[in-house]
Amino acid sequence: MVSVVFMAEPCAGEIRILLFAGLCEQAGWAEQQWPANPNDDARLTPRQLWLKLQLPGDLDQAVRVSINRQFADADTPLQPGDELAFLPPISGG
Amino acid sequence: MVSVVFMAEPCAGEIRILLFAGLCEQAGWAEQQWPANPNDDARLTPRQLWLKLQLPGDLDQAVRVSINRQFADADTPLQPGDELAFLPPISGG
Amino acid sequence: MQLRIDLHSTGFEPLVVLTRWQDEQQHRSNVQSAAEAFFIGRVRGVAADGRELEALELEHYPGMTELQLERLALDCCNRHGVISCLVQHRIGRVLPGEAIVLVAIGADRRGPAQRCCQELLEALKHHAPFWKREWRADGSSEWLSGNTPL
Amino acid sequence: MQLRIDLHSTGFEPLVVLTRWQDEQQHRSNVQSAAEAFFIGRVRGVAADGRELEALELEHYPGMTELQLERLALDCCNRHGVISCLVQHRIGRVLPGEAIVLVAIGADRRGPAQRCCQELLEALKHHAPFWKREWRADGSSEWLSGNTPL
Repeated sequence: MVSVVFMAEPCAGEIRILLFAGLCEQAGWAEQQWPANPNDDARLTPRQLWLKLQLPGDLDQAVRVSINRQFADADTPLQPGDELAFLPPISGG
Repeated sequence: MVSVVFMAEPCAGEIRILLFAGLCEQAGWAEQQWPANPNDDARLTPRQLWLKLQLPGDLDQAVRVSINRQFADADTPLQPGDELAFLPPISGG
Repeated sequence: MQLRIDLHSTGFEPLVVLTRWQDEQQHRSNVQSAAEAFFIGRVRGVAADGRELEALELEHYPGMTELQLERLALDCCNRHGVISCLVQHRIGRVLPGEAIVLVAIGADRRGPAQRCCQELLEALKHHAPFWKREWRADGSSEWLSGNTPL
Repeated sequence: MQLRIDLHSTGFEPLVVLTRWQDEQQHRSNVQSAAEAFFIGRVRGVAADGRELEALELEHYPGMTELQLERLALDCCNRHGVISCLVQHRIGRVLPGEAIVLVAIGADRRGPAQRCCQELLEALKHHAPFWKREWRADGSSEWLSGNTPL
């Protein structure tokens, strides 16, 4: 099942970062790859990446974090291959 | 507008009494006319008619009264030409 | 406010009636409500005592039932400030699976639409003169003395 | 429990989808739910600031939105013990009057059907990754930062 593993981790050493809607527009980009060292003892968190990427506004104010398509805490340590997304306020239905 | 008055009071000197569903079945009749004297000082109430007609069970327990197709109190004095109904518990929808 | 109430002595298809109603609404006002809440109630195949149900008989009080449905609907719709209200109710002999009641509310917001639909359904279950009699497979029957639990 | 969730990138007719869904349900189980509660939400012709609305753009998070809708629906349906659940949601550019969302719940009782329909709608309005952008007649646009009031 090598193909399945490959599908789930398209960029084994990287973290994929996604922005949506107003946040994407403000930041000026929708997607980035961030290099992640699997042997790194101090793993990056979404909060640290938010600051490193100089994303606009206050993360705690209105933005929600998802890791691998599940809502997650902004202080969860990220793994290489993770898909991280910053989600501005939802307005569905 | 004589025709309208006539339609609304088909039996000017009488009170029309209707029973429904289980109550009709228990009493053995669905409709009766009760003579009402328009000059009678002490007018009949639904409660008095319930007793005079020997209707089954306790009026206050579960039966609702309507006069001229509006829910009404069992002690409301009746007028000649009124349509009185005793309604067993409703189970619509 | 658009209000329509019908009693059906034979089967009706809720979604067919609803489609026609929505088309009429759109034709009349050229705008469809932003929020619509519906409820359809159907006859269960099982009687209150757990036995198989052959049919449900729905008796009403001709004249009063129509008036009372209209009073209940107007009161509920005015209270919630909704745009449209459709009530369809069966009378007579209704078979398992057949629709007994349809309530459809159109409003500008989901809150009023949903609350009005829910409250009007409760109102007509408790205050509209309808009486249900269960007919069982063995030919026996019984008048129900209350509503199905909420 | 029968669950079906679809995202539509072009217009859908709620009552047509609903009719097909009910036919499938009846075909599968030969029994229709005794209680069905529905909600349809449509695009208003007016933007949040009162100006005329040209269109609403609905962005989603492909992959997560579907998963999240399924999680929310399963959680809500299990909590209320309902029989069937249909969720249809638009994505992309939606015009005034067009349907954005349809939620249809089938249950054995009216209480669970109505409560589940209501709660699932709130859940997906607040916890499913959809973002609305209003396009106005003058070509300007704005991302909405919240839901329409209840």
